[in-house]
Amino acid sequence: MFKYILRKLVALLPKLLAMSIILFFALELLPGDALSRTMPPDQYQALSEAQKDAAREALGLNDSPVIRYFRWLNQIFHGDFGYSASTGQNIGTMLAGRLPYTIELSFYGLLLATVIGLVLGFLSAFMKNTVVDYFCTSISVFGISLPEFFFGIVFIILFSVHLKWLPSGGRMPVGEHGFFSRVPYLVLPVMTMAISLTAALVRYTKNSMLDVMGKDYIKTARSKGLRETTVSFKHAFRNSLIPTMTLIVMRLPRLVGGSAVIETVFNYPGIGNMALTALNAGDIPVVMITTMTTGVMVLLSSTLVDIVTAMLDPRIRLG
Amino acid sequence: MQEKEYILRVQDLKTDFKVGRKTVHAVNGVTFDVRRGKTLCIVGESGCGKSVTAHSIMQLLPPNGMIAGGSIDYYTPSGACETLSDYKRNGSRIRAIRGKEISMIFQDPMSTLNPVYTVGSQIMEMLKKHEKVDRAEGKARIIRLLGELGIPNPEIRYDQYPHEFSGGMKQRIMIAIAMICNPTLLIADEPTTALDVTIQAQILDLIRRMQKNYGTSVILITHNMGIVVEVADDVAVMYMGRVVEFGSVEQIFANPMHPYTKALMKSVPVLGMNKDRELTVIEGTTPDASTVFTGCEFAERCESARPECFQRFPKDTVVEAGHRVRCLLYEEGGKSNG
Amino acid sequence: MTVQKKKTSLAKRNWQKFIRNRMAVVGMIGLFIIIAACLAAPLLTPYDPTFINPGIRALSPSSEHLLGTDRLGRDIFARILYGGRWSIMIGVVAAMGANLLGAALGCISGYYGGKVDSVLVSIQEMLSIFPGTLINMLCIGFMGKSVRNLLLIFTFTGWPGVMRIVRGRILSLKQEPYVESCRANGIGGTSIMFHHLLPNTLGPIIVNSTMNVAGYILSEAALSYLGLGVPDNVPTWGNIINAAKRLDIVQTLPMLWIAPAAAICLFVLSINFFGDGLRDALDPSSK
Amino acid sequence: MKKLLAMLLALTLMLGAVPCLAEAGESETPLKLQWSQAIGIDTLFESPARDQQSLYPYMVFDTLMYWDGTNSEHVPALATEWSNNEDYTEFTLTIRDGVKWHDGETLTAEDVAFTIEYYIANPNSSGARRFQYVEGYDALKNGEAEHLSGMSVEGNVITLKLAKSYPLFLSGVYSTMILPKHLLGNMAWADIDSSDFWKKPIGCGAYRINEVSFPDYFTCVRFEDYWGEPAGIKNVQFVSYQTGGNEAAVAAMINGDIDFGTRQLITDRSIANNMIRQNADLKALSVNAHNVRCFVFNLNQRADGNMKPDLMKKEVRQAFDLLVDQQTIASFYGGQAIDSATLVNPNAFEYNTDIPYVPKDVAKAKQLLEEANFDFSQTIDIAYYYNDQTTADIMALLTQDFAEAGVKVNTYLMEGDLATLIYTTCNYDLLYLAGANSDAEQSAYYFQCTSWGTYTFMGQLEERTAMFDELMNAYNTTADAEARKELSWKMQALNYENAYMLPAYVLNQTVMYNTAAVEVPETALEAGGVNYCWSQWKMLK
Repeated sequence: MFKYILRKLVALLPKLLAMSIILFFALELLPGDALSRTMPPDQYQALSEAQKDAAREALGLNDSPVIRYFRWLNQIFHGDFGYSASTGQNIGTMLAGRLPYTIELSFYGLLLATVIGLVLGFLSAFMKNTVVDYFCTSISVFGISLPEFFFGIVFIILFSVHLKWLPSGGRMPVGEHGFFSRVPYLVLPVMTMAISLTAALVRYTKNSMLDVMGKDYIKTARSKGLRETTVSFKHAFRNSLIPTMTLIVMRLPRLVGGSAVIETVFNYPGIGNMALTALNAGDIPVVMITTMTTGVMVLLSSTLVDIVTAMLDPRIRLG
Repeated sequence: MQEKEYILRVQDLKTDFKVGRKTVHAVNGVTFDVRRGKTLCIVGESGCGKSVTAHSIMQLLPPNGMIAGGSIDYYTPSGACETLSDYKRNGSRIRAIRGKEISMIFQDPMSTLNPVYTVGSQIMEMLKKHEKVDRAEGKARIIRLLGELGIPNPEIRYDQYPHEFSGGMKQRIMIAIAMICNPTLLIADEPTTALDVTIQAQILDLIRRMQKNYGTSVILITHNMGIVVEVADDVAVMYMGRVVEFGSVEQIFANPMHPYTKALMKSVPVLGMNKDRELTVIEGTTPDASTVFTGCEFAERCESARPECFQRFPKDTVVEAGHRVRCLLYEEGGKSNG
Repeated sequence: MTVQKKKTSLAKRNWQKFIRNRMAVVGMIGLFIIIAACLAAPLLTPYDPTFINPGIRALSPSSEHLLGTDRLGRDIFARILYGGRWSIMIGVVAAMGANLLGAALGCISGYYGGKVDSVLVSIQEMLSIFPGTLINMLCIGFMGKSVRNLLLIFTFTGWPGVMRIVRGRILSLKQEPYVESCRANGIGGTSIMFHHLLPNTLGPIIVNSTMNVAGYILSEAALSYLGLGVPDNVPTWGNIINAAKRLDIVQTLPMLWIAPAAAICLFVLSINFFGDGLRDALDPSSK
Repeated sequence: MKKLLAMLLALTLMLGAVPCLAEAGESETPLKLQWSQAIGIDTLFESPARDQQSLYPYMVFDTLMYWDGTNSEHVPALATEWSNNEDYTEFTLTIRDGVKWHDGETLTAEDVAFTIEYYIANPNSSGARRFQYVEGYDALKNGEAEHLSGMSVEGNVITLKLAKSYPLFLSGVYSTMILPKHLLGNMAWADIDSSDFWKKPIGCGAYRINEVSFPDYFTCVRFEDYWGEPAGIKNVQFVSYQTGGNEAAVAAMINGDIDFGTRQLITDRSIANNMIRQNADLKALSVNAHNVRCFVFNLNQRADGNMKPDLMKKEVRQAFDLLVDQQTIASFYGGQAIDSATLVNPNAFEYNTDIPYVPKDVAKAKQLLEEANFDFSQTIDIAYYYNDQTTADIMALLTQDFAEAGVKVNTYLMEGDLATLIYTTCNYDLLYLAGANSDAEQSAYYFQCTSWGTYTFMGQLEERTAMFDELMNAYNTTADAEARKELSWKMQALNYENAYMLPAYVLNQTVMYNTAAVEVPETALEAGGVNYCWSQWKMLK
């Protein structure tokens, strides 16, 4: 297992490297002076041409792109992502206030979608052609038929305005950063985020379960005299999870991308929203870096899901 | 007396499958007995209903299949009679029998083992289900059995996953699963079909040895007459969902009566067969399972078919003690059974 | 001649398989009705979807205005029908664009292999790492809001999925003996690729395209919500529902969002059922 | 399976542990407010020189004077006395003694002088123009001088010399929020807005900022050393509803999670009505305001050279006036907008009641256009810069109404650097323009468009300059209200005749508060201006 994880992590490196190269040269190719992205814009404006030249020399902006790339990479590792063109803030600082929360949102969204999707999918297959099955199937078709923001607004009206159970937006109550005080603020965005993935998972898990239920080893399990629940859960369900995991990996970008919409609906400061705000402000460095960050997020989380898959399937782990 | 002699009696078993809106009679009135401690071979071409018969006994039919008639009686060692055909599919009564009393080996060892669990845990599951043993004791027992089944390094193999095993080894594991609880009846559904020829012999040998060591009765399903002659005590020849001939191995091989059995014997090389005997092919193809017949199912391909054969169904005819045949040719000669 | 005959019989068998699937047929009929209604909009409603009539604002449904009117006095029913034309057009054209591009690239990648393949595959991998919503957002942000840009962007960002499918199929088909024999008979690469391999991947491409149509309609709605969809004066379903996103409108004028939401929902449902049916019918392994 | 579950559980807990420990609860019920600011990404507070939209500057900083809307007069705040010479070219302000900054330092006249220079010299400042007549303004703004030559400080008295007579000077200057020189004085003007000071700004207002947790919230507490009457509420919480739509904030207000909603939240009266329907404790106040929306002809230049000579004809412009359906446009705001015949608020003193309201009349417009030989094949470009739904609706209406008369119209949303697009590029024929006037400058729109020089798109039109300059000068140099009104009437009439700017509507503001949670000085708020009277606010729970 350890070996497998290590292999997976090593395989990440070239991808991350490629992404960083794309980002670096995309930023390089942006119109304007590269120097302006290394310092707050007002500081930059205050410099005379001679000072700018000196600063370029001092910062090594006249060096070859390769050297600059590695220097830039080193800065990134130290949390220095350059400066926003619209607010003059350090992008690293801006990310620090938002990225963990988007990760949190996406992670719980993924977790909720996975749990509910798998459970409903399992029930739907286990109780095929019963009311339960039809209920689960209807949920799943409904979930993929409407845009996410729409669910968000409906949730606000339902759970926040009418039932007054949950806050309508924001990330935390004033003065309390603790996890448990943040939970109520997470519920609605997480639910909204999970909907479309849940719907997809219910369908997929059901099909996968039905497929697995026809496999020979299910017959073997039954021939052992095991209970039907044991057969379904221990033998069929775990096997049906493996293709489902692939689906999750493929849907991850969509989940993370959905954060832009969901964070907007719920006024949840996160990076999807940051990208949107920066885009409206024409702040290209921020836009690029946030987009890259989501890419890295997706990459890391797919690796995580791959590892989970490997835990489920010895053939992958040992193969 | 019967209860002591027989372990399983199948009477006029009918199993139907629903395919779309049509119903297919996959097994259409099958009758045979399995003698205690003996091996019954069910032979026939693929699609003749032998697997369905085996699955019917275990109540392991797929959701669209169901037992439509007849009875399956199983006699436990204590002499009690369990009518398996009446039990609810996956119900607690049939589950108490499965694995413990009757266990089964399937055709394709590549897909019969769950890929995500170690083989040890899959055998352990069976053992734990039916016997109260602690883990260490169970493990020791399993490892002993694995060794007995000719698996090298059973201690290491115990913790390995199915994909780390070859086909033959996997089938040994299946046998281990089937045998770990010392069942009284083992159903082997074409256990060697998917294996290399050399492995086939080893596996058959194992089954035979297990039967000898543990006194298990065996139903062996095969399409290979060569296997039949080697392992069988009794033989049931099936064609289109019916048993066309039933008898002891000597009776069948010395005196095959049904034209299909005869053709079957000619088409397969049998060990020790005369070199000058020619292999022949049964002409025509097996009809579609949903075909509706008005007479003998084999008549179309039968060399000795008479016009009458196409018009009415033949009846089971007992030609000598323990030897039945279902063919119009013998109906007048023997006494009718139906 | 025989090939021709076999083809039709295969199509016939697939058709029968499709017809047997009740949900698929419901989906197909639903699709047909929606598309026909949108195309026949002028026959079904006398109103102009963009005509602002301040005298009849925010009316409830009546016999005159089947679904009522919106805040500018436009007939909602007319807007839904005409908006459907845009939405479906965007979905279909974008899906076609993305799938054609993906299929072509997949073919090239799978057939030629080697460097071409590894370059295309790494581009594909890179592109599919990034969240589609964000990439679409960025592109619209830089290129500006217009239907043409939206279609271009959907095409540009949508191809990796199809490419992966087609490439996989081509790779396995390449092993088939008949490709060998084609090559032995001196048939050129392009010809083999487009005449012998591509038709065999049509099934998955068609299924993927139908599903994509639904996806693009939803994506368009999401982008509209972020203010980065099509221009405001184009009445797509996404834009119609987006104009009703304000809390007070959602609560007091429900028809403004129920109608477009129902339209999107029905269309996406229909196309999903239809696509599922197609997949089952075209998948040779299913019965 | 167990391993898997354990791993997931561990991950959940790990993520849960990310944030820090909770702080001790507040002792008194705080006032809960919504907070968002104009610039996008909130890592810093915005300087009041840029933003006076949200409530925080009014709490944390203090102004030179307050505007008493009820009595229509300035009242002393940081400036205790003010005076001017006879011809309104020199103003003196006496700064209050003993005012403390939140960090304990004492406020001096130097701070005020520094702030005025900062407002002028900071390139991002939107409040510079109020000082434009002060001598040396241009030199400081362009970076040619370090200080404002027309300003002198003597003890606690500041003297400002104007280059020309301007009686309304103080109406522009009074709301300047004073910043601490001792914390900002050592920086370059351009650096100030992004300096660390704005992570937790220090002012001399009734509240000081206590805890800042961007981008989620910040809290304020009553400043006990405040020079004036202490604030009535001890604790204030600002919750950020910065990102995205207003729906979550509106829902929060309905739920009582926000006690007071500013006009940023209540953009439309129908939003307020819907909120009150669901929470009867909420109350909407109509705030007197002078937000004018109008359509301005570009008669000067377009960067793409695609000028429309037809627009130079008075008749064409009048025809367009007939096509703008003000009544319908105003009705889009659910009662918040008032359709006005001129660019002055109909409720205002200077409003010219003689000017007839111009209803939509397509036939007459068409006739006028034909008489003027209008080229119907050209497309008139209308630019706008608000991206809300109502603006989109207005543009749709406009397109339709113009099309009825056969005029082809292309409306487009300007995005990017608006200042350049509006004032320099000018690629439009009509601009949908918005602006706010103060109470004292009721006719500011005419004033702005002739004198600022920024509105180059019409400022250089000779015909117009000749018409307005004299009147505008007279208006600016007259202190007598009645006389000013007369001048304003003339200008309104002139604009009506020549149709240079087509009035669309005047937008009032709505604020809301939760009557169950807080007591607010309603009259003061409704009167408008910038006097929030914090001492009169009280929490009810």
